[in-house]
Amino acid sequence: MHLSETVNTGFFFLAPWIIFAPVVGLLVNIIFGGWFLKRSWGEAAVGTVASLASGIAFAVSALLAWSLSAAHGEVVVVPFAEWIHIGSLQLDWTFRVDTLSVTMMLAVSGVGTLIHIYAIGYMHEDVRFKKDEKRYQRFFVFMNLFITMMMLLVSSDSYLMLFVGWEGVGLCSFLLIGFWYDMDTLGRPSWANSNAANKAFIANRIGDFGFLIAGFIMFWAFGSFQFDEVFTQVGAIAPGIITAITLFMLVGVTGKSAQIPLYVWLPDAMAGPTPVSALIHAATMVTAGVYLVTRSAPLYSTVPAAQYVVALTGALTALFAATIAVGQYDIKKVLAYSTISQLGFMVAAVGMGAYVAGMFHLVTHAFFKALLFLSAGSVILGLERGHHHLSHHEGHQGHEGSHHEEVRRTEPVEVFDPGDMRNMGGLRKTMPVTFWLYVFGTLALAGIFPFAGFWSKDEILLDASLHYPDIYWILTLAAFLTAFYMGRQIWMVFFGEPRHEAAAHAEESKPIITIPLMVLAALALLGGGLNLPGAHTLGHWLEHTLGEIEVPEFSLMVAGVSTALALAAIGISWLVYGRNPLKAEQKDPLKKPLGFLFTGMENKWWVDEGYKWLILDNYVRLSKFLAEVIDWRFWHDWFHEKIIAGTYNWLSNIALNKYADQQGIDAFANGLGEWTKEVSASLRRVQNGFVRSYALSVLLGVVLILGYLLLK
Amino acid sequence: MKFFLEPLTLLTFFPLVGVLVLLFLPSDKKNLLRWTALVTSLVTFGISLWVLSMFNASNPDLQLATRYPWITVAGWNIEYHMAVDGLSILLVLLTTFLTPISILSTWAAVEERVKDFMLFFLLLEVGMTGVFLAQDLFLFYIFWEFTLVPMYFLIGIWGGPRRIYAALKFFLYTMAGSILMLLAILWLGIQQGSFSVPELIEMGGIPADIQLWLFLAFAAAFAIKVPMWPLHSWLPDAHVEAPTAGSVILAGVLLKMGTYGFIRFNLPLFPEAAIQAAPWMALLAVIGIIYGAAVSYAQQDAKKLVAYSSVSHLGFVMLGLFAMNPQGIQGGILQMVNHGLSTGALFLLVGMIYEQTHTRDLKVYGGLWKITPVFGSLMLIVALSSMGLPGLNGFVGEFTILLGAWGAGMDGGVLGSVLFAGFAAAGVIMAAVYILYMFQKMFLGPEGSIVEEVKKHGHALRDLNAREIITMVPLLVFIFWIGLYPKPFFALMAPAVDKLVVILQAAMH
Amino acid sequence: MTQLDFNTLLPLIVLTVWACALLIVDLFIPKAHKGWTAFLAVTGLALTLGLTLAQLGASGSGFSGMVILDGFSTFVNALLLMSGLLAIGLAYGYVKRMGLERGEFYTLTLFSLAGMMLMAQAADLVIVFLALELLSIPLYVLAAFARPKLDSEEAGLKYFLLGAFAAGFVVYGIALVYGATGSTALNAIVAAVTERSANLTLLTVGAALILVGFGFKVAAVPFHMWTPDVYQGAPTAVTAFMAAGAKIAGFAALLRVFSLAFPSLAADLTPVLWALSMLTMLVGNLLAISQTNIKRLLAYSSIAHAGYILMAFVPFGNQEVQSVSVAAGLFYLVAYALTNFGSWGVVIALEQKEGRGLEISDYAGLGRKYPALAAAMTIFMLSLTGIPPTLGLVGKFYLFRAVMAGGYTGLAVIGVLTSLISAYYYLRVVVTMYMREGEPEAMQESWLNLTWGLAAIVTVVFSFVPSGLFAWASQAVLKLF
Amino acid sequence: MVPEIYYITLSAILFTMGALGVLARRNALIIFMSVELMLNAANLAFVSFANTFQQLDGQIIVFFVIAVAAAEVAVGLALIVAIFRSKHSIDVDQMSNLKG
Amino acid sequence: MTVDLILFLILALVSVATAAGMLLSRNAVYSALFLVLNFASIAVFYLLLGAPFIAMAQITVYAGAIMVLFLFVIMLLGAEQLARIKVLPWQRPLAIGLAAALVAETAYLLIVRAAPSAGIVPPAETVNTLGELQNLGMALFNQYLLPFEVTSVLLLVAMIGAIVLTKREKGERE
Repeated sequence: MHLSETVNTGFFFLAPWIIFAPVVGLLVNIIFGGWFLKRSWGEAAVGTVASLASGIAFAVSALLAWSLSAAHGEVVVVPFAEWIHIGSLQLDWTFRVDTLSVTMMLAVSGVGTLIHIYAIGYMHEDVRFKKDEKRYQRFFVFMNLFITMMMLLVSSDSYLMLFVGWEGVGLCSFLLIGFWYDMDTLGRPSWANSNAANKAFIANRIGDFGFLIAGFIMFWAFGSFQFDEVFTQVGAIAPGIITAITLFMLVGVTGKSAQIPLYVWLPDAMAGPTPVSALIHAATMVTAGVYLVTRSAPLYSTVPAAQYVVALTGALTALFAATIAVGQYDIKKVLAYSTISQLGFMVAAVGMGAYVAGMFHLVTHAFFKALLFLSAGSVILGLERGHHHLSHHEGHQGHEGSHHEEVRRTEPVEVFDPGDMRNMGGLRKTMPVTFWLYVFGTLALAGIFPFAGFWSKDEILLDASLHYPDIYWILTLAAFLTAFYMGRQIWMVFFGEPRHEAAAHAEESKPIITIPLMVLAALALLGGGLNLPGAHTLGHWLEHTLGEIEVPEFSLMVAGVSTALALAAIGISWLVYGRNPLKAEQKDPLKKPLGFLFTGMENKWWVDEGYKWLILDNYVRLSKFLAEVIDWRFWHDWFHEKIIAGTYNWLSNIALNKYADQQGIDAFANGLGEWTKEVSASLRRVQNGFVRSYALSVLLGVVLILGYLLLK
Repeated sequence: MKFFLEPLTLLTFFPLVGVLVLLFLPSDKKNLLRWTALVTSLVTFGISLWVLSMFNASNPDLQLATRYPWITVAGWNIEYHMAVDGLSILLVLLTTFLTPISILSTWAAVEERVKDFMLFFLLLEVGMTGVFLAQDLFLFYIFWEFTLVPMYFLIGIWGGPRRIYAALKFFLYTMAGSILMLLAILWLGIQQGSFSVPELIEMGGIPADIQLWLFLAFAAAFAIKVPMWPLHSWLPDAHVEAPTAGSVILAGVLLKMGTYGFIRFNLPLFPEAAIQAAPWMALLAVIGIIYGAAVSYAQQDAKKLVAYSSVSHLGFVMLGLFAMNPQGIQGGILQMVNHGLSTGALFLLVGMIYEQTHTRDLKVYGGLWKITPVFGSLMLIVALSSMGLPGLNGFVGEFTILLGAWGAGMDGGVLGSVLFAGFAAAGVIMAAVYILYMFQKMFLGPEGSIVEEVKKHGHALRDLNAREIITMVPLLVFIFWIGLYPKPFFALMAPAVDKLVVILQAAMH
Repeated sequence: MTQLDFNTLLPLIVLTVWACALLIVDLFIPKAHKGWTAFLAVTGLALTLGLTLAQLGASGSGFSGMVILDGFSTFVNALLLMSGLLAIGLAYGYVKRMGLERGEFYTLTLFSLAGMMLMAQAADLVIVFLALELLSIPLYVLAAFARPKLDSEEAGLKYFLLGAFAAGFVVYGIALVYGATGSTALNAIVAAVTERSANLTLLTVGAALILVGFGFKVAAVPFHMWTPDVYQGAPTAVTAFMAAGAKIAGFAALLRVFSLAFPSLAADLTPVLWALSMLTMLVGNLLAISQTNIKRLLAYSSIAHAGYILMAFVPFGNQEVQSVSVAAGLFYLVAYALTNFGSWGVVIALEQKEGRGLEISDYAGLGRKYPALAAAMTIFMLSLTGIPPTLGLVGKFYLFRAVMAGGYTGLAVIGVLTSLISAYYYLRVVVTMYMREGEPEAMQESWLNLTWGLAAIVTVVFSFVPSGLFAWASQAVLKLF
Repeated sequence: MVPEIYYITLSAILFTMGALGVLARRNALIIFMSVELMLNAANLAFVSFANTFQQLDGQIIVFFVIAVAAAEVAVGLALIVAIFRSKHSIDVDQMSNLKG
Repeated sequence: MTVDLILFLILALVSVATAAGMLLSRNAVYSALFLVLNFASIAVFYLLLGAPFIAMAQITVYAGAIMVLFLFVIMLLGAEQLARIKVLPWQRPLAIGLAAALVAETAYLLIVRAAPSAGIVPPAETVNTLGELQNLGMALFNQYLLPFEVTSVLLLVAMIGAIVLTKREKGERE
């Protein structure tokens, strides 16, 4: 580890530990985890190690932030190792500590640590419900790996190292989505979860493809991947090339940050355990795209057309996903589409050049969406506890709450979906803490004053209203829908009567789960303080990295409209879902008035089906066709066996009608058709054993040679 | 005696010592035979490390040369000329590295005719090392052809049900290419009066139209070996039928002989022709990448899937080589090593599970990660390496190749179109598709029928044992090492590649 | 007749006298001890070989220019005598085992060898014709030696009738050459041509007819058809001798006659040789593919190799490359003879009475049961295919290089392509030996083992140090032109 | 003097007839006789050429050819006799066990 | 047209006719006899061409010894005629076609190309006076000594061969 001499003050030398702390954590858990788990305190130990690892990363990030502010926000680069040096390609592994990266580090490791702690409790129960306690260890290994990769992503000093983290988090996403790889979300043996994992990885890879191409163009245009080297040359490069780079990069963004058209993996990603959904698929990884655009601000700012494309992509995603969220029944699916929608807000923001607003929303969203997901996890656990209660009343005498006698069931037990809101209802009584936490999250997400979401979303809308009216309207509509579907969720989950026995018997979660939630709830409430209008703390902080940023004046008009709309949406949702709570087996009350529209929302506008029909099926068909017809039947069997090997045999069989050998040679010879056999049968007589014919052949030779010599 | 103590001679022919010892060992002492072979190959590996320690990475030329006149009658000028440079040192190391690993993998897999197996394996090592070291065309050709023989036996005796067919096909197809190369070698010997590779490169001056023919003749041999699309048809047969160790060596080293041939002979000897052919070679390479990936995805046989993936991976190597810039070529060479490690490891792992289940049908697998966590984790790492995840070796190679190919595709580049790199990059997506598909079908999802099937035979599926893990660990070490810190590997080849690029650049103008 | 005359032909005369003496001595050797005849024959051969090697570097002509002694003849004679030794090494146990042990076997072999050596030294077409008959007539008899076995008799009769037929063409060819030039002495013929007092048309036709005769002897297509039948029917030890000796002698004469007497006809004859070579390679290799009998397979293989050796003679009129090319041809002959004896040795080891053990399928499991024998056979098969590390590859390398240097790249292409085809059937033998299960029975006779073992070792070892041999071959052809 | 070409023509015709006999007849003995006819045709050519050149060489060669023919006949007839003993036929078409 | 020529034509006719007779006779004995006649006619040619010694040899060795041997074997084996079987239907037409082609080629050679040995000067040292038996003997034992000796070996070998081929070993079946 050789540190540059430029780093002589502050704690910058600690920078590598943001990565190595989680690496150490995961190694400890890989090596000793199994041993831990054999002990009664094992799970606590595993979880503690992992949380500590993440916590150290957070602490280091905080120290870096402190050092950075002490250094007046000047960029500090901590070189670490040389990576790839070929010709003009000089890739080093260097830590970049600037205000932007430190912000990300703090958000990632902070939220990450909380979620680690939460997961200690959550996974304890989850692995028992899914009946594989050994997997506890693996979970924390993956989580630490994720923190590592995410830190690598945000701390990198070049596009390529960023890409390393970029793909790394994709891998962790894959691993964690497929954490329960041998079942579906309901615990039944199935390919569903692993399919979801694959889908996530491949969709991400498609995005990565765009990133790669962007990287290639960039390298051959700028001669470097290093941020500063690229940014300082921006003026000297043709805008066309920069447009190309930025647009290809956008492809990467749509993959990672789940934007149209590559968002489809994110809803499926909910197959992962809830802490994963919270950490990776809401708070951190999916925001990498936003981070990337922000990081590339110098590039994007020079090409307005590309900026507009980015903004429009974000805005459309925000709206589109919001409509789908309205029609979902799964508590996590709603949140997933909500995440997509919110990511759309952020992408739209950074696309419009409102980088601070985007980053602001990124941070607040991390708080409240993590809160929501974790609370949803708590709800699910509560329901599972209730259901567990019911179905295992015989085998688990220890549960003294089993007063409800049920009819004897044969295995497998009835399929119960603890995440389906139609199975819930009235949970505010059984899970009061969770209820309140959820309400906090909802209000933040809906953008109700004074929750964090209000401030950050408002800033985005404000920016849009000033420069991009069309995007403003789209985003406003999306914000309206956001409030609506969140209201719908609250009414469906926590109000009314339990629509399932399990909901009636749901139990509140333990403090290990709820305490991190409370922290997050506090953050969701107070996060707006980061960048209050007028103070613009975050804005000024980020200015060190992003340069001077125009700060629009707070507009009461915009804030008022959005708040009013949000409240109205919540009111409408009360009208639809709160006033007359849903009954068991009842159809969604929106189905009737909206008709086809709602069917579309329910079915996610058939995008998955469309992709399957358009791309997946065709790819499978193509690859089967190539493999079986072209490669095997045509190329291998027909061309190579019949034409090449067959000709070979045919030539030899001209003289003989014998079959050479058994298996091996026959395999060659079997390709021969009847036709060749007939031909060879008629020609085989040449070497016929008759001495006169042999003499004939000699004379033939003589005649031919003489003929040639005499007539030539 | 001095002759045999020259480092490269010793390196190449040391396995023969093992062969001699084996000849005199009783054939029923199986473990003794195995240990003899293993120790021999380990010593050979040690010698290769010794060679590495003497290798001067900053010198772009051939080093540690052993050069004796060999056949010098009647105007012949054939030499025994062995030398190593940055283009070959890694491949030599790869060979000596993979051989002990492969031998280790046969411990339980090969029970029949152990002695013969080890004999052929060590002979194969001699041939492979020789191919990478020979600097005389005739000598090269001898080693090149010689490798066919032991491999033919390895497939034909210890292979799967259609082994004879596969072995014959392997032999005939590769020989078909190499005889054309023989003619080209003869032409060079007659017209240029030398078989010495460095001398021929220095001499140059082959007319462009003839260069093209010679290029094609050499390319025929190498392209079949690589195998480039559409000459790959022998590969799935050979791989599927070969025993695990054979597959490892076949994929790990023998295929590299083809790509190495391009870089050692085709590019420097016929630079004008190579430049002319570059877009076409790149086209075939890219088709190979896409086609191999697509076809892999449709396979139900794990080994076949990996075999087709080689077509795709080697396509990357070829694309890199014909990018003709430092990034492309260095990436290509590194990718040769990477493919040897990753695909070798994949074959080893598939072989290990096959030893337990006796099937490679993906349909019967599933959910094994739960039963065999170590196995699953290793497979995952190797799979990720194979699909080019950053941080693992595959990425470093593929990325530099694509970067190089993109550069070569821009104005003034030899490929003329960035589409090659673009489509190849799309191949990276497809790699994820088939590798994940395989990983999923084996390790994820619900428990497959094979678990019950194996239980029926009285023993449950077990996780990897210590020997199997020891077999895998060295590979994993390099998979991570190259992925995280490839600098020493690039440093070994950089000067030699730069020298090659200078030759190519000169030919471009 | 002078001392000089005698010296030029000394080995041959010694061999002939030895053979005549052996004929008589054999009468007194009891049937149970016929091994002595073999021993004496070997002694004679060794003696002759010693005398031949003593002639290294000597040159001269004798018997009114009828015979010539030069490096070429010494080389070929040495090769022939080595072949003779190997042939007797193969035959010794075989004839005993097959109940063919008669003294005449060895004397006839010696006489045939005498004919072959005379062929190599012939400087007059009359001698060429007589030598041809002297080498052929014992072979006709030897082919039918296993009488009353029908196959053997049939082989003898076929060989005889077709041989006599071909000899008719040779005689007529000689007559035309005589008519065209007024002489049958090779140097007189070439002198007549240079003095422009020869009828070139007649000469060409005569040369072509002589070519037919030799083409028959070396089994060139389309004069090859006797080969598989005769090779199969004849006792295997005879086949081995025939396949090597007759071919060597045929090529030696072809070479001597064509390069010495008919270089002026090169323009006319080169295309003919080209076509013969190409056809021979193609037909020999293609027909070998579908053989199931190892003797027939080797017979077709020997036809194919005749095609390869013929390649060396295609550029015989090209002053620049002829010496290298002919040297390559000689070298190839050595490689061929070695592998030929080796592989026939293995065939003999496996042959049982009543012709059993001759199918390729009888070789199944050989690799497991007789590893050394199988390894040797593998070496021979690889050598015949032209795969390193064997002499066969070096031979092909030389040969193709010579042919390409002569500008016949097309022929070289056909050569390598047919090599590829040949790999297929040679490998089948290897496949059967190593990759199929079976219980083969092989004879372990010490002389036989020595023969194939030696052939295998030399085949491999000489592939690493071929220079000396090639230097000798090059030296041998230097004074030829 | 009869022109040499007449003799050569005659010899060529006889030679061809001999060759035709080898090809067309099945009787081993007649085939053999046809071979003898071919040799005779050659001899005629030799003698005719020798006459043209006024040389003895041609005649001496003929002498050797006759001797060789005698040797061939000895072996050939012995072969035919031997095969007749086993097969009771001298039809060459029946001697086609070996083929392929 | 000289007497020589007339004689030649008649003899040529005879020789061709006898050759044809040999070819066409179904009975091997007739064939042999036709061949004897043919040999005799050729012997006459030798006389005409100034080779009396060869003519004598022809009559005694060929027509006498060899053909008698043939006849003897035919009689011994009782193989005058073969059963009528048709095995190779295409053999005969092909043979005739090839023979015709050969004749055509020869005709082309003799008629279109230059006449044979016109203007050929034989090597001086080999010129001998024709017909003198003494000269012939001298040549045979001087210049042609080696062929002569080889011929003797050849005859010896043929003798051994004949014996090997026909001698009955003990216990050999009849």
